Amino acid sequence: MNIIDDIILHSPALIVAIPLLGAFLTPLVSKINDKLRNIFVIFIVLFTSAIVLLLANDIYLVCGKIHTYVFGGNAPITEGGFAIRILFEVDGLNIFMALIATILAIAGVIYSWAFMKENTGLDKYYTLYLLMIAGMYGMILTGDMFNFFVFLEITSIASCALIAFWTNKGKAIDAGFKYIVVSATGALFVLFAIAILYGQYNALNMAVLASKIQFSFLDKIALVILISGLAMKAGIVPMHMWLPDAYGRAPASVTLILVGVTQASLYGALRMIFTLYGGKLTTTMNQIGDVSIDLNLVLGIFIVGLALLTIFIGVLMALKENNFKRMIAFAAVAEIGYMILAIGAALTTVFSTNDAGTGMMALKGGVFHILNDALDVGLLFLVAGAIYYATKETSLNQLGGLARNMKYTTIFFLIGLLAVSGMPPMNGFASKLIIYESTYQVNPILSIIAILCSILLLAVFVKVFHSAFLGPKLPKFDNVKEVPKSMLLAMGIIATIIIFIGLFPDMVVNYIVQPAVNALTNNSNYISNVIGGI
Amino acid sequence: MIYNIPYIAVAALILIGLYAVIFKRNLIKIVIGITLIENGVNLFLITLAFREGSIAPIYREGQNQIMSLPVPHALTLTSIVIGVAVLALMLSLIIHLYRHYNTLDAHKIGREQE
Amino acid sequence: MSGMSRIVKTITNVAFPIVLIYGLYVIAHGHLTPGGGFQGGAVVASGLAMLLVAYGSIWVIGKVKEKQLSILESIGAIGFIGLAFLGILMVFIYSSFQGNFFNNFLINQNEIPLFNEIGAGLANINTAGVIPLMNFAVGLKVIAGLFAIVLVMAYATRIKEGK
Amino acid sequence: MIEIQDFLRTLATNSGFWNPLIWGIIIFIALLIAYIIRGRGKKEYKKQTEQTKVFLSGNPELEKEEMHVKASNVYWGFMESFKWLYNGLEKMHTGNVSDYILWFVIILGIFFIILGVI
Repeated sequence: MNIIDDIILHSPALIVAIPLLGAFLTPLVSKINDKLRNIFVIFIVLFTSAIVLLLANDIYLVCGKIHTYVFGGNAPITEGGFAIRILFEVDGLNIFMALIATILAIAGVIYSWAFMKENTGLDKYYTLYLLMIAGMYGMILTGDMFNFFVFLEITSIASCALIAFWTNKGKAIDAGFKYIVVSATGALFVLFAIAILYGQYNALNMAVLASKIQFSFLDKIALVILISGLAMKAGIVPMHMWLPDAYGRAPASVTLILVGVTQASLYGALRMIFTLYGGKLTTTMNQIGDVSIDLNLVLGIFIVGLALLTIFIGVLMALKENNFKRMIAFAAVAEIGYMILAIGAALTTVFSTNDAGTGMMALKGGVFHILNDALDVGLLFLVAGAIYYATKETSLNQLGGLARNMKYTTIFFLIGLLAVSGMPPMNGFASKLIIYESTYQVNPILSIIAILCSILLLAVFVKVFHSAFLGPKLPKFDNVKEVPKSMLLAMGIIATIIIFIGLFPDMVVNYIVQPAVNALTNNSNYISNVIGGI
Repeated sequence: MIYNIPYIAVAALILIGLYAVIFKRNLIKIVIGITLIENGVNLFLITLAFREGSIAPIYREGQNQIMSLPVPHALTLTSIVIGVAVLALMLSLIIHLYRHYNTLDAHKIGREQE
Repeated sequence: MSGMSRIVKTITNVAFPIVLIYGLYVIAHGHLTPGGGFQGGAVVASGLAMLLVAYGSIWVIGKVKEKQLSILESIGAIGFIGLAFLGILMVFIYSSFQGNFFNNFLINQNEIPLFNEIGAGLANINTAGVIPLMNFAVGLKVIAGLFAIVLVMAYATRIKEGK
Repeated sequence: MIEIQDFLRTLATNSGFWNPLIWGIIIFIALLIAYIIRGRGKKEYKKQTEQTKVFLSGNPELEKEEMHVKASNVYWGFMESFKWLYNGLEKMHTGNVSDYILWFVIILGIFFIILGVI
């Protein structure tokens, strides 16, 4: 019992440190045996997941609990009043994102076993894979601005190397190069914004910064740069173009984690808006007649505009695309649009006195959709990878009649199709319903466009289903076999969770999403947990 | 006034870097642009640390002078380390790209055609 | 690439030990003077790169394999994280000690009072607890990592010439 | 902890609700009706006779490869009618890394103008 308590106490550090340690042990282990290395990597990921679950249980047990962990000391603030120690602060939103990351990591590492079997250089693959997972956890759990930047860069370096893993293909290397240029630029601008904030307030800690922030002119610049940089990493139109390249060319198991990394960047943007600038969101920026224009209104309208663009362009490009993985990548862009549509709609209403319920509901839908999107898009990418594994073919024009040979893969694709296009009873429907209804109350046009694009999204995947799985059995695919068991297991894990969330949406919303939304809207709790008595 | 010159240099470095990334077609020049942006940001961090008449932040017993802030120095160092990793990765990718396409022109490499 | 002329090789022979010792000095004094694991490691790695340029990659690859370097790099990283983990695990060794991850467990304790002289002298290695050890680990990792990068890049150019 | 009735609760949105259980019952009834209607269909259908053969207005059956509708032909009419839009989108997606950063700088500028002016 005592050791469990100890693990929970140190869990935020262990969640990041164990994959990191595992990453550097992997080259040594793979000297012994290849199979042993695979088992070792899976063990590391499962162990980390167990710690995440323990921490989640600990946090959800008490309403509004925040687990703070300080590195190298016990108090977050040193004697002189400087908050320079790195600290991890885990509240409802952090643990929500960590749960998503956990699901993706488990599925990805199990999938890799068979999917990457025929490749060489697998020790480096697994090292980078664990490094990427560690970086993702770090981005999600950290409570320190500079630490966030460091993990952002760790994740981008590891994922760039993994995108370009198939170095015999020129396009894969090209995609990796584009990804590293985009993410390096984005991350450097984020660092610039962090430096601006540090120069003003002498603090890097998010909670301390949030308590001190004044919303001066320099803070405005910092806000602009932070949101733009993180939006680029999250793949929001018109900064989404790296995303189809990277998603389309990476191995499918890597794409799965990349989805998680994109979500983590989106989480970063949310944290910056709602926690860091949370106290100043209702600042009046201008007065036109009787109407006072607050910061949240400006931000909300801007984000809603970007969201509509994102949904629209993502869906239209997906409709045209004939490469399987690039098409799913464009659909993923559209899905991100749904999230930020809900978040933007929430920003416009959640702080007003008479309409706060709508805002809360929209926020709930948006946060819930982060979970659903990660699962749905992840499952579709895994299916695309399975088809690539079986047929060595990425273009939809060459595929056909695969349902006759690959039964289970077809079923998983059907589940993903229904989920991603928001059909009942899958999980996508529950979150999209919330988004439609809440945005309808903000402005009917928003929800009409959202529903229309959702229909188009269904059309996109019906096309895939028709051209890849249905149709007569093609002679060249006569001896295509069902993919190995480990890939089926990975797809099965995600599909099971999708169906579970689809059947019991209220429970998930109540137990997991609600704490996350509470953590977003209530930033004073986040601040007081660190600053405490001072 | 003299203390503002570093900030001007920071802005200049970042803008030149952005210019190189956006308007240059050679991949190596794009990489140089990113390095310039990085150096601009690092210079900004270092400039923030400086206080007038301060010494290097090395702790000794019985010494009571103003020190410049050590935290931004640590941040800059971390940023430089990350920069080295990114630079190495980008250059090695360029080697691979050159092997596949026999050119370094960004316009001839890009574009997915399916 | 092949080696360079005799003049370059001779000068490299003279300069390489100096660069090496300077780099190790920077690593060892990381907690006292500006410097540390990364900077010293970079100095040593640049010395090795000089060797690579002077003698050519074929000669160097005959001496050092990239796999050995990657093992060294892993050992450096494991050392760093292991020292950080010891901050937690020390609680099992002396029970009065309750620490967090990355805790400086050598400083301010009475079990081994060797490491308690903070700021006593400019040349002592025992004045910062666990930090010098971490510097060594980082230095090892940086030397191995940077040298591996340079070596692999040199090797890549050789393949291109061969085509 | 999680209780058994949590599994059955309705997800209440502000103006509507969603309960998979009710949906399941309704879809079951719908499937039942569909099955009854299907049962009233023609009885003289026989397998493995001329009735199951593909009928293409008297034309001979094509090769398997050519029978399949390719992915790029599926929404041909839609693409054709929105050609103006797709041409613009095509121009936007140059696949050139400089343009990616250019879009980032443009968004940065627009956002800054919005926040700075208002």
